Amino acid sequence: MILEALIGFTFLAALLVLLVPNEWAGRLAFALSAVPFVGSLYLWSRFDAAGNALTGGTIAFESRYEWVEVGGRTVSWFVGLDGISLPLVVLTTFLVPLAILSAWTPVDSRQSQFYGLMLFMEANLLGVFTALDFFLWFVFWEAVLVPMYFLIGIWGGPRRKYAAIKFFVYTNAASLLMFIGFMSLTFALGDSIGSLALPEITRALADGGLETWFGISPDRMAMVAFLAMFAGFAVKVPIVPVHTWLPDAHVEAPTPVSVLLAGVLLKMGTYALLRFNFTMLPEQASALAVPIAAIAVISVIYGAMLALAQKDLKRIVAYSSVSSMGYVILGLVVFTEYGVGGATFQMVAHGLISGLMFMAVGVVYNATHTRMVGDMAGMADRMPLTVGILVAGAFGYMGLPLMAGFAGEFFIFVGAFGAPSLPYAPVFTALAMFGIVIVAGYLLSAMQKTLFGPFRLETDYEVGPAPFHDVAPLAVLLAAIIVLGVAPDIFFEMIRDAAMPVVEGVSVDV
Amino acid sequence: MVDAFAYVPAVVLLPFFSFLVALGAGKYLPKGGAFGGIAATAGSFLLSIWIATAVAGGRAYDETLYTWAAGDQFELTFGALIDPLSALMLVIVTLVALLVHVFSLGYMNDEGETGLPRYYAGLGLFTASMLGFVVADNLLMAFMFFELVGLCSYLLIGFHFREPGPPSAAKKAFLVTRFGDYFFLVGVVAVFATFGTAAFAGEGSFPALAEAALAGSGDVWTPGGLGVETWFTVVGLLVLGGVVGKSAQFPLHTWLPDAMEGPTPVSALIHAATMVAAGVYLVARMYGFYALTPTTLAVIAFVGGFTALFAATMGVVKDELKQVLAYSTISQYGYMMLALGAGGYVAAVFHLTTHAFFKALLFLGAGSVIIAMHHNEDMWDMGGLRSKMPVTYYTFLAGSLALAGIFPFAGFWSKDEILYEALVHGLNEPLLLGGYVMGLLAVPVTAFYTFRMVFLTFHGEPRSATARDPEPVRWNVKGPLTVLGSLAVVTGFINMVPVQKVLGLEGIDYLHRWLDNEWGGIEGLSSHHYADIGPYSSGYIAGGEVPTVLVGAAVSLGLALAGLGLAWRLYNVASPTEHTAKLGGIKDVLYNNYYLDELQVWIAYRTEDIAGGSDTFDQGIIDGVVNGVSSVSLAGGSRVRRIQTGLVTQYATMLTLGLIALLVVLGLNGGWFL
Amino acid sequence: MSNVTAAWTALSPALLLGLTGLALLVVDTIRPNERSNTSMAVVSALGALASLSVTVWFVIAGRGHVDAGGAITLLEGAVKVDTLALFFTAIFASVTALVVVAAHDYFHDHANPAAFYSLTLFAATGMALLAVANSLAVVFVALEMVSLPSYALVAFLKKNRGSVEAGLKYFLVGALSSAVFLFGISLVYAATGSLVFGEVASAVESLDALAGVAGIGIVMIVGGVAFKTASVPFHFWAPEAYEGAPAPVSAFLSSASKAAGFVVAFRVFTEAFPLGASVAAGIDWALAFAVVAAVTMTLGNFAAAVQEEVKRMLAYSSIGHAGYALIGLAALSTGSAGNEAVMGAAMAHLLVYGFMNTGAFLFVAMAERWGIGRTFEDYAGLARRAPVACTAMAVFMFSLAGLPPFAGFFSKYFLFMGAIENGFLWLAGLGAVNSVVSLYYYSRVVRAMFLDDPATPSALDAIDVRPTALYAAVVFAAVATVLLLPGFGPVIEAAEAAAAALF
Amino acid sequence: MVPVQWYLLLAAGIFCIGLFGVLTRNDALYFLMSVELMMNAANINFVAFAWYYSNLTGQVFALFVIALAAAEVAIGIGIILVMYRNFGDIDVTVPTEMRW
Repeated sequence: MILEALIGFTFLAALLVLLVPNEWAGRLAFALSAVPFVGSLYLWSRFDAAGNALTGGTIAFESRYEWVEVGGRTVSWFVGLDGISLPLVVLTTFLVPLAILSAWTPVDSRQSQFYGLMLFMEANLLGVFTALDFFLWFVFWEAVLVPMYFLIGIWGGPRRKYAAIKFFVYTNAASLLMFIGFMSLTFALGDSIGSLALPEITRALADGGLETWFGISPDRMAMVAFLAMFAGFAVKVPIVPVHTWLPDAHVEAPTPVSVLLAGVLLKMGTYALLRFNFTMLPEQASALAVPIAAIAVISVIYGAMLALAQKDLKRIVAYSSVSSMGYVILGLVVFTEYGVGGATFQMVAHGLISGLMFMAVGVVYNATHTRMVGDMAGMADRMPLTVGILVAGAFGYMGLPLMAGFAGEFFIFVGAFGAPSLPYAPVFTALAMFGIVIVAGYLLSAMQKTLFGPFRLETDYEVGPAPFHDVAPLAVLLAAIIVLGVAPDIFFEMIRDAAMPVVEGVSVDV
Repeated sequence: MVDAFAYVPAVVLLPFFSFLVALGAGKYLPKGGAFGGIAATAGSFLLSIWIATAVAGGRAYDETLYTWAAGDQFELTFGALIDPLSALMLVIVTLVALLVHVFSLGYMNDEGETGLPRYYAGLGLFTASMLGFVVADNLLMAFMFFELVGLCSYLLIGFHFREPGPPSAAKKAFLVTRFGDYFFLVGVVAVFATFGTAAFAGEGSFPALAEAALAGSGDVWTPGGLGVETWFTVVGLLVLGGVVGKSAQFPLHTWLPDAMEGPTPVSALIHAATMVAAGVYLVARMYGFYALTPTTLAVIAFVGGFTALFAATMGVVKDELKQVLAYSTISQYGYMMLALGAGGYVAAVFHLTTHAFFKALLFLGAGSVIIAMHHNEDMWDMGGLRSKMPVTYYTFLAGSLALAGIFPFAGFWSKDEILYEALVHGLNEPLLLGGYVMGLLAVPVTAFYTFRMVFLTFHGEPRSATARDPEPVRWNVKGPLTVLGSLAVVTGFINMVPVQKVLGLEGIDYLHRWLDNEWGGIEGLSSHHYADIGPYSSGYIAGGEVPTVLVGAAVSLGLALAGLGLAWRLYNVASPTEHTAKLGGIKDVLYNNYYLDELQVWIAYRTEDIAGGSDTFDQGIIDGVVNGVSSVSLAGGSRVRRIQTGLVTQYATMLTLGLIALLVVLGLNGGWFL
Repeated sequence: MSNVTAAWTALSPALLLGLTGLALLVVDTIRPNERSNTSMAVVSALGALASLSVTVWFVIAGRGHVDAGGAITLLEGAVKVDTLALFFTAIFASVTALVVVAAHDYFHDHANPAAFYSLTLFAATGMALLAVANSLAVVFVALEMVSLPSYALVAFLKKNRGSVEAGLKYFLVGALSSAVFLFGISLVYAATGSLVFGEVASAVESLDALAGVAGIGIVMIVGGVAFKTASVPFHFWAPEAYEGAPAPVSAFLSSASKAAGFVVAFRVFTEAFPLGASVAAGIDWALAFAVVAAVTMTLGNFAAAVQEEVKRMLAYSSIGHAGYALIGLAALSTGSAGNEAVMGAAMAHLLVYGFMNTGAFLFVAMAERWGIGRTFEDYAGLARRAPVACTAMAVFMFSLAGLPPFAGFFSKYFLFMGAIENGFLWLAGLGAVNSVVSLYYYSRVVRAMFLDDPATPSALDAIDVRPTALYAAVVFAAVATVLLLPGFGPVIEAAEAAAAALF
Repeated sequence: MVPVQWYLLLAAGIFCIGLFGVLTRNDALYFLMSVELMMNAANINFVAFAWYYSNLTGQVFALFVIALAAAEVAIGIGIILVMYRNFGDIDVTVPTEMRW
């Protein structure tokens, strides 16, 4: 029930915020969004899952009600948490209040709609990370698009409409591809499943429930479905070459939306990859290990090179997200404890760090109304605190030890380097690791140009220290990043617990 | 009695707290939090002494203190490893850090710098990171603090961020070292993948496992069926990448001269005791691993020897005080690398120690001069400061003599031992011998540029108004100088191997015995163990050991004096001139540091070009395809809608045709017309 | 005797609609003044609702359900009341209710709206009859009974050139189509000697030389169905008719009339020409429907993507949705377990479509009532002035595009799911491509209303009235569209039961 | 005794004539008449095969069709009337305001 309460409350909060007058919306939304965070902390404290939810582990806060029966398959409201989803739930509920706080300054019109949509999106994100029935999950998965479309389209930058429609159509097309792939898979399972509950499907697949279906042999079916789903999720992640919607969306989106987009929405893709491709079809995944690892490495290096070429701070961070997601893919495909666990950890870590970066860039933008590297210099002179945190965040992005980013990346590297299941693992890993040099390159030079040196600003605005409610979320995020970096086990322990079954291939108990 | 080792974490944490204090409350504290830093480093210093005595008391310490990530594959942990080496290093680092803090009172506070809290916070974090690195008991922890050291150098080099220079220098320092650290990180990961652990000491430590694997007992993971030996060499070289970066060895040394943009005390800290020392210390720390792979050792030795000579030549033509010192640092660390490569573990640590003191001394002395000269560093504007600032002069002179390796100053002993080791081991190791030769050639050059610096700065006639009337410096400058000056004189006596060998006085090679666990230490981390597993055998010239010692010493001393003499002739005159014209074409090459910076800049630009190209590709091709799909489908749509002509008769026609088409399709499919 | 009356009561939904139609004529003769508009609307709405409630009650009571004694047949088996019929009657009734309520505001200044209400109700009666038809004769009669009032309704605004042109084109294409349809029936009769589905079916089992004749006839019947459902190649009337007709009429035709076409199709092709027998006789009508479905959805969506006028875009989109629903017939395969699923999904889609599409057209009706223009640009910034209505419209658009949390999501994805289950991956894939395109043009409307700024500050001053009834209808449709997502269970189950009864 | 296939051919022929008329004539009234022709072609089938199968269904249905055709014509004439009022012509190719 508690999960229903969490999601339901968030929906109601969204509704309520939609109805209040603009001037209250910001504060009210912040207050309301604190509740889910507290709730998720409570979940954390009561968390009692063991193993992976899909492979017969004990699911925390499980609750299930039949919803629709279609074609001999029951679709049910089926939610629950395991060590992989809980950290992401906490991440979501943690980022949203901060994002809302960071919206107080930039969002100056139609506030109640803005904050309402933010909360509506949060509710759906929670749904995505808690749902354990395919259709329920898919409902939330698609429902996230709607608020995002408005958030980018209404409050975005000059090319917001183009960015919004591009994001909207592109990701929806991907979802449809994934849907067809997954559905064919479930039907090829024939009578071995009676519902669309993910654990059941996973088990059926593990038990070799695939039958020849309209002349498609089981192996072929599994491979086709894997590819379709991989392609579908790849767009969401996004990984090269289906990443081009991301920079546009990021650049046009208002700061708080970018925060959630980079912080949580991208994680939907990697989360789905982990849940579907790598947990349900491990054989296909390891059969395709080399091409996938190649894609991952390309994403890392190519994304970093693109970031190096950018002049817009937000674009830089956007492309570096592509780069970081490449690490996650690499971690997933190697099927080792540190690889998969590190990838999941990296989702959280990158969520926090990229959130911090976008937020900090946003604070600078609020003051200068430009994000172009050439337009400003020596910002450190005028807004020392903000710049200080921005620098710290940048070093976190570069994988500075004792910050969350390093933990995630190191776990992935150390898990990937000696991975038995991936041929040429050391080569791939070493290549991917070179990303840490390029990221240092573009972040440092961007900082040097914009933050340091004598103060200069092309746009004529008075730049002073940022207001408290702008800096506070930055500080909180930074603190969280450092805590996670010093003590990664607070999440990594449960993640490992849930990741091990994936590594061992789907276990067939229960 | 309470266990000294219980306070090992405190050694690291005290400066860290001073960092927090200075960062949080610095602007409310007197002197911008300086006293906090001084107190913290003093505390760490005392604790280090205590710990050292405990080690001298025959004990050692190797504990895992904190589990960072408890995986089943590997456990990633933090721990403290206290053996003679780390104990010694602790003392050095804390002492230098303490003196630098004190000196900063004079250099920063009295000069009315702004942003002092940031400065002292940086110093504190810097010290803490370095200490954490020193006590690290495994490679991962070492890497982490290694990186934090890099961060601190970035922050401190870029301290004057409002000027254009420092930020770019800071960026360069971090980037170049990051490039080295990339290989280091790959090495760390490789070590984990290979051995499943990264511990330095003990039975389960990776050097021990490597030794076992080479001995044929116990198997380790190697990629793609690579031979164990080859793979270990690769791993060793990978880790070496970080060393080359941080210890500013060729070709990653370019960041160090630029790092002079930082405040002088910071330079002292970076060069003497922390960042640059870290690289060499790392090799010494895991020497048990390097000793197993001759190829790596040879590479280390050659790179070291080459760097020693190469950097020294560049130091010859520099005009700024700190620039000369910068290149001397590179050169001196080259010597240490040479020593390590030559199997002279003790010699390297010895030189690390002496160099820490005299290089700190020289930098602080330079700082004092810079105060006096109102932050003008050009030696051609100085001269005749000897009479104006005697304390600075004599301490600086002591440091210079040590640096030049003049008997009996500290530098002489350590450098002599390095060359000796390189010689005796190099006689049947061509690569090593090459390193030795270059090291030897570097001796006179070192002496020359050192004393060129001394004479230009302190001798002759004042060449500028400020030189005529320099600003006086206070106790907080003179104090540290005095301490270090005396150390620069005496440190050499802790390890008078030549004397021992010649006069046969047993037991005065205290450092040897110290590092040989004679008083206490950890099994497997002792110099003789390294000698045992090391690949080298000693050969002697002039028949026998003693002559070799004497010849070697005589040669190096003679060369040093020659260099000094040349400097004396050229520059110890009332109004010296540059004389660089004599160098002819080489001059420009040296002035421009062999154009290596240009090379790196060129590489950076090419990288940016590639990035730009890929951006065009991304926007044009990849995104073009995406947008192309949408425009194509829209075009298709506007074709389709044209069917709807609005003429109802045509509708009827198309309707009929459609129906007929349908009939034909089904008819053929169903075979009605047969 | 009582048995017979009981059987006759099963027709009461249809009868109620018809009686209401007659009652309206009476009311009109009693109060022939312009104020009669309200009373007309009220009466017709009440009649429609009454019929709806009776239908729903029957469904719940399991009248005609397989478990409850099976279908009820009358008139020598020419009429048959079962779950399928009731299910579709529910669609017709609810759409009719929505339309007549909305019409009250739309025709507020029309000289004599009485005719509109009675014609609508008679058309609805025809549809209800169509739903229970169990003989080709009844089918044709009922079909004409739907078509003839529709022609008149489309051309209802006699002084409006658009309306008249639309009516003319609709009529001409309709007349031609019904002639084709009729000839098809005659050929089937020629081949089988009967018009009652059951007997036709048994005759189809044993076609020999006449297979070709029957085949041509069946294809012509497909054509007639295609006309009613506005599918290629009989769709040409649709864009003009929907665009030119008064918006409530467009809503009525594009939702109810289309559904009527589908109910005929479902029944005729499953009961009169069972797939197995037809294919055995070399008449693979499923193939025909597959072709038609593919072409229809593609043409509809791609043409809709490039329209300038919202109403015409909706017209094309409704063609596209006809293509989706046709999957319910196209993706059938002999004896496959998935047949119920896919056809049921198609029915459920038609129900949901009934609400969301009607709502969308009624929103257009509201826009026409306000007198703001018809193009996307004219809708710019509309949300500022009419947030509620625009939110409802956004709901319709996203639901039509198949996005959650709206009912269109489930119906569409279950439809694709059914296609996949029967192995028609290519149809599902094509549907996916099309729904991506549709997402583009549907979101254009949302973009215009919410994202764009009005062309001129005064552009929206036309919005001076708040047509209550229209609002009520639109909002109700929106609420239904949202609530049908959590409440989708009963719908899909009823639909699958209805479909199951056919196989 | 005429074999029934001939009726089939006759009906098909008449149907095609009607279709031809529909496709070639722009005059609304011709259009209507052609449609009537097509419907009557169907009627021929019904009557003929009612006789062939010797059941009355076809004949009865033919009567229904005739009635419905009349109704259709009535509606059609009405629409053509308003068309004439609005467009001043009964050429079906005149109203082309709505297209694409």
